[in-house]
Amino acid sequence: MSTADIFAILRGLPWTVALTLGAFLAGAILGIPLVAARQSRILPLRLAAMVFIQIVRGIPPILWLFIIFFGLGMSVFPISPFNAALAGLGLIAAANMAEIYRGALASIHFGQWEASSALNLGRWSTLTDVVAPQAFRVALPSAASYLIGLMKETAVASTIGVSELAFQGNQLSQLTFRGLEVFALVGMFYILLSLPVAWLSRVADGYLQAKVAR
Amino acid sequence: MDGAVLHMRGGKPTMTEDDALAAKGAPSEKGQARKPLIKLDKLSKHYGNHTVLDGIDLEVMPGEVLAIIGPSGSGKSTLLRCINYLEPPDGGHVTIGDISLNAAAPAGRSELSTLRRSVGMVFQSFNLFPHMTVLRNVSLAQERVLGRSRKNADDRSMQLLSRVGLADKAEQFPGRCSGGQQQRIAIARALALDPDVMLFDEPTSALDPELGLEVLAVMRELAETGMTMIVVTHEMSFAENVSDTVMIMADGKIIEKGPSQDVMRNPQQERTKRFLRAVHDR
Amino acid sequence: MDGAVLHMRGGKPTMTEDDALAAKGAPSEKGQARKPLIKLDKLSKHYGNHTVLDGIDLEVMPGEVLAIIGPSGSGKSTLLRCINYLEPPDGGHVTIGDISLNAAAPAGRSELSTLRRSVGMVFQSFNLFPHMTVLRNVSLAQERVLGRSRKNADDRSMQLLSRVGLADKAEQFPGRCSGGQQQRIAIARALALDPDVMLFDEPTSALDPELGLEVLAVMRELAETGMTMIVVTHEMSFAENVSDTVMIMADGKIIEKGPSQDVMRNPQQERTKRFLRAVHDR
Amino acid sequence: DCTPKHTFATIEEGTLTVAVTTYVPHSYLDDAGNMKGIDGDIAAEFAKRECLKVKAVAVDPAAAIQYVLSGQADIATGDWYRTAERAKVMNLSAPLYTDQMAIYSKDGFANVGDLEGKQVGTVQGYLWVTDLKTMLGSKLKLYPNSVNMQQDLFAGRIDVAVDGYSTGVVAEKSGALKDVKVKVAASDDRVRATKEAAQAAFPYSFNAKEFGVALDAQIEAMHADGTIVNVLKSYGLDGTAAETGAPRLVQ
Amino acid sequence: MLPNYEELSAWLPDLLSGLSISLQVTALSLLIGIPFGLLLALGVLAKSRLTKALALFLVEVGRGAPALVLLQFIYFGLPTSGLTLGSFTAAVIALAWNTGAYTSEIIRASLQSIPHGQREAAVAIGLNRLDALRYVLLPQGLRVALPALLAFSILIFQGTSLCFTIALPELVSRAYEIGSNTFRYFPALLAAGVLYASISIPAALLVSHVEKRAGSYAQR
Ligand SMILES: Nc1ncnc2c1ncn2[C@@H]1O[C@H](COP(=O)(O)OP(=O)(O)OP(=O)(O)O)[C@@H](O)[C@H]1O
Ligand SMILES: Nc1ncnc2c1ncn2[C@@H]1O[C@H](COP(=O)(O)OP(=O)(O)OP(=O)(O)O)[C@@H](O)[C@H]1O
Ligand SMILES: [Mg+2]
Ligand SMILES: [Mg+2]
Repeated sequence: MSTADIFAILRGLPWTVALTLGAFLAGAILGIPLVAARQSRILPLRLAAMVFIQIVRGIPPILWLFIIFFGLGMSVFPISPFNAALAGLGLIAAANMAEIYRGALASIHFGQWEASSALNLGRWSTLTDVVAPQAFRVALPSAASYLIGLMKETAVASTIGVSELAFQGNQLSQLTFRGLEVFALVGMFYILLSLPVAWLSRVADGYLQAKVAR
Repeated sequence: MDGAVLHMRGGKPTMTEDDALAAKGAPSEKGQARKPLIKLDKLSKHYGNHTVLDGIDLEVMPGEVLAIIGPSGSGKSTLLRCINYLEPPDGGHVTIGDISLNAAAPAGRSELSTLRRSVGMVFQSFNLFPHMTVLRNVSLAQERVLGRSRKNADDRSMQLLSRVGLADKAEQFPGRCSGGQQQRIAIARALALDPDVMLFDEPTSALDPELGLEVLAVMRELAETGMTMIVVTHEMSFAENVSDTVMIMADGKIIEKGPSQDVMRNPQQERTKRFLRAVHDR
Repeated sequence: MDGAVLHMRGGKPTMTEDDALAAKGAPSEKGQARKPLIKLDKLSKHYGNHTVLDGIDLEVMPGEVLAIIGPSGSGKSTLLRCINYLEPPDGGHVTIGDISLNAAAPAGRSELSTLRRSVGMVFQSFNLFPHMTVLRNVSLAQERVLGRSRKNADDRSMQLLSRVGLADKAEQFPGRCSGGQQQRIAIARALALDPDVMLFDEPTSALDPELGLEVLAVMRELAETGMTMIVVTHEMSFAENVSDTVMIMADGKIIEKGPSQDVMRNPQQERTKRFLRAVHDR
Repeated sequence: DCTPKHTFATIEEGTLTVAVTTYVPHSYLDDAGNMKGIDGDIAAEFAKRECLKVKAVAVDPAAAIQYVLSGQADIATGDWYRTAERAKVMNLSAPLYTDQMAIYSKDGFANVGDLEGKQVGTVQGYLWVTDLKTMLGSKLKLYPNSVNMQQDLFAGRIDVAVDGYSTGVVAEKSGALKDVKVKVAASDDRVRATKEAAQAAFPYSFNAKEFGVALDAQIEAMHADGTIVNVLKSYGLDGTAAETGAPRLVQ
Repeated sequence: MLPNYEELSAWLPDLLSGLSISLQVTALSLLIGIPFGLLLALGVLAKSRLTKALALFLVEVGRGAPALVLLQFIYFGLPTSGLTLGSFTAAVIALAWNTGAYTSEIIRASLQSIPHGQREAAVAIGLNRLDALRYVLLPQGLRVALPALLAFSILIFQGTSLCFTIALPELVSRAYEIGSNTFRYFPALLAAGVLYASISIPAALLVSHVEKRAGSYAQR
């Protein structure tokens, strides 16, 4: 394994990072209205959200990328492979984040909602001041785990032409006829990327836990 | 007790002149001409086919302190929660000051908001916001509901915290405060909105005797400033000595109601006698 | 009270002959020759540099009922939890019957298990297992700890549940039972292991007066069968009338201890007087 | 300065868009993102002769075909064989070169008969896969690419491997095959691919008629002027593969 | 874009046999991986420094490394150390490790969400640690962990597509094979996607039903 090989693989790094962060961000934001719909009192809306979440999660990511890139890209508006991957993975992340949020919301004691109503805080304030900060703490470990999972999921983007880490690894492996060493190196990069996320979430979790604990 | 009614409301005259006048009279002499601050008509509430509140009629005068006692499951908490529409009732009317809500019609946002603004509630389990400091707990609703500036809200909060003896805990998180302290923070938080009425749900039963005493002292003081209060409690001394009126509930109905001393010392109903005996036997 | 000690233990004679003999004497006359069932020597416990238990010496005779009272944070719960090693103490000795544990040395698995088998505990917050029926709650430990067959365990559980008046709730989930019922289930669960001692941590303070009375009745009955009991409580009538001995704690120390009537009516220490005043003022 | 010999439209004007699969030595991108490999060099030469710039995207085989089908690329590279089945879905250009079936083994096997009773591996997508499956049944393992298969050959999980001859030659030259020998499979009735070598082509869209005419014409020209032989030689092959014979579709 | 009827009937046998392999790998990976996750969760919560460090290592590598890399490592890497595994076994080991690492975090969070009093009560009635876990903590934790475990099981199910790199012909690889023969990649993948969905959506509905049932005791 030469430094040249390492640099070859490193070229994929920015794409992996950009795709992961972009899709996670999109998912984290879109997950909010989605979970709101999922918990809505309006039955059709709730059902629609549920069906949407199940279908998005039920179909493998590679198919979503094909549908978005080749389906939409051909008939509706041209879209670059990167943007198609971002859209597809963002969609899947939204469905999964909505479920993570749902779990976190369920863990908030109903007394908190009641106290907010009794204090006449509006819905918005109840959500942003009272519920979201507490749900955030509960969702953190799952969300961090999911972020790490998503990072590896971005490898599917290479099928439609985004030259991220896995693509570079695959390319190098084919060109040099070496499998294991190359993939070990690629794996190292993924682990190195995941460690700060894992560490940050553990530290933040510990800190937030200590703050509210006795 | 006279004239002090407005003191609690930070100078905001939310009551009609009638009410203010009425508050000057002794709360327990119910004059015909005086208008009650709270009026419930045939209030009822069901869960499935279980009737929890069964046509409750109730009037509370401005400045009156009403104690509600009764066995577990009799609907005391549900009654409090229906008064501020935390739990919308199924039938009847709730009137507080100028706002009147009919349970049959869905309540509008703005009416609900006006109603809740005039009602402060203190929960048995405190329900403080664990992720905010004590000060932010008290200031939050002032900023969001009354639109006060952060500085004004914090000033008022500090004033209230000092009043309940907790100025030094302002920057602490609620989780690190003792039960008695948490309950007093909850009182300060409810007072911060300058409500016309305060509802208390078993404010001391989770506390040890000394802590309970602290909270009772704060409530007694509050009663003395003329605050209208409805208190669900098992503290017999509070019912007997602080409240003006005592009401006994069982199975979703009011079974007895009257001036505190009368009801506590000389109950008329068999069920009341039985309950009070249990209380005294402990 | 005589002779009834063994009645509780389902015929399993776990006590030494001395103990059994001793139990026949009135528990409050401490004879020199009798051996205490529980003995704590210089028991201490710290959290960080906060001393919660500060060298507690205590002896409890077989059949004795000891009430512990004291302000919040004085270490009452911690003391109970150190007795059955839920919280391992930092210093001193715990002796129960034939087992003696030294806090300085780590406790062995089997010693701990024997210790906990002879001590039943009833928590303030019940801590029933919500996912099991009432019957399973009571049977579980009999099967897993005593190795009884399911049928034997269930038979014994039904017997205990009948005793606390809850035979009809056997197949219910605990979450659907009222507070007083839950507390009685917790008592049945602790009794199911035929313990030598029962520890109660504020068994009635979360209950309404009528439910509290139910639980107190069960405890009184238990005391009458000769069960050795340590009860943390704020129920003055229990301390005065049911318990043999009352012990007042403050700041991790025993500040006063003696026959119930003496301590309750005629306390010697200033701190005790202050605390009892608070209790009576409520 | 440059005048194209034919008039035709491409997806992006003045540019040849190519969906490149990674398949050494036929098709890959180099570090600078330039299209390389046998197919790549031929496609680049075509672009040069028709005054087109080249835009190459590296993609998965599934996506490469979809790229062309959905009109996001003009052609796909990667040793695509001309088969009747594929011709139902896309146009296939004039043959570029033939690719022979080769047997990789330590023992230097060259006959299909030698495969019997052994654990055999091959790579997905080749013409011989179906025939070998019928012949070997569960003794045949299918891999997504040559590298994975070669690793299993070294690990001893398979005794013999079947792959394209050109791939084997290049891998052998790079030293990746160690003591494994690559032999062209001798003709055998049971595996049709041994009797007539497959012709590699560029798939392009049914809609691009004029484009196809130009492509075919240029490929023929490259055969005639020896360009293709030179390309093959530059990748270490002997150049005989350039003699494709008449275009045909394998059934 | 859509596969027609003849195509579907021609492809279906192949796709179904791929689906059956995917299902087998998934089922075994979950069966081994989830208990392994529990073990790792207990390891991370353990007091012993060594146990904790080892568990943390297995968790962070297991969830940080792509399943593909674990797969390659176990399948191609271990033979150099003399251990040669079949592709099915290798796939199950790799995915079970992956599963264990993820689920350990889910399980840890769910165990920590159980009120402390439950553990104390279990100890106080004399249950040993294993019994406390088995009868008291796990049944309650499961209710909390179920949605997250399901989400993860779906990921593993779809992730079995990676197994093709080690010559395990699962569902996606079958679709690719069909695609490469016919150039009908997209329709073949679509058919495979529908097969995936036809397993994971009913599974999700089933789990949410179980979730409600398991939580019935919590409703008054
Ligand atoms: N959300 C609900 N769904 C169904 N039944 C309910 C619900 N909330 C309360 N109840 C039932 O309504 C009845 C009255 O409950 P409520 O809490 O008002 O009693 P309470 O008088 O406050 O009792 P306590 O002294 O125990 O607090 C009880 O029987 C209770 O089980
Ligand atoms: N795990 C812990 N960590 C740190 N401090 C603790 C812990 N548990 C208890 N304490 C502290 O130990 C002291 C004694 O607690 P304990 O629960 O024994 O009091 P108590 O007498 O039972 O009070 P109460 O009547 O409120 O139940 C308190 O100051 C408490 O804050
Ligand atoms: Mg209540
Ligand atoms: Mg305590």
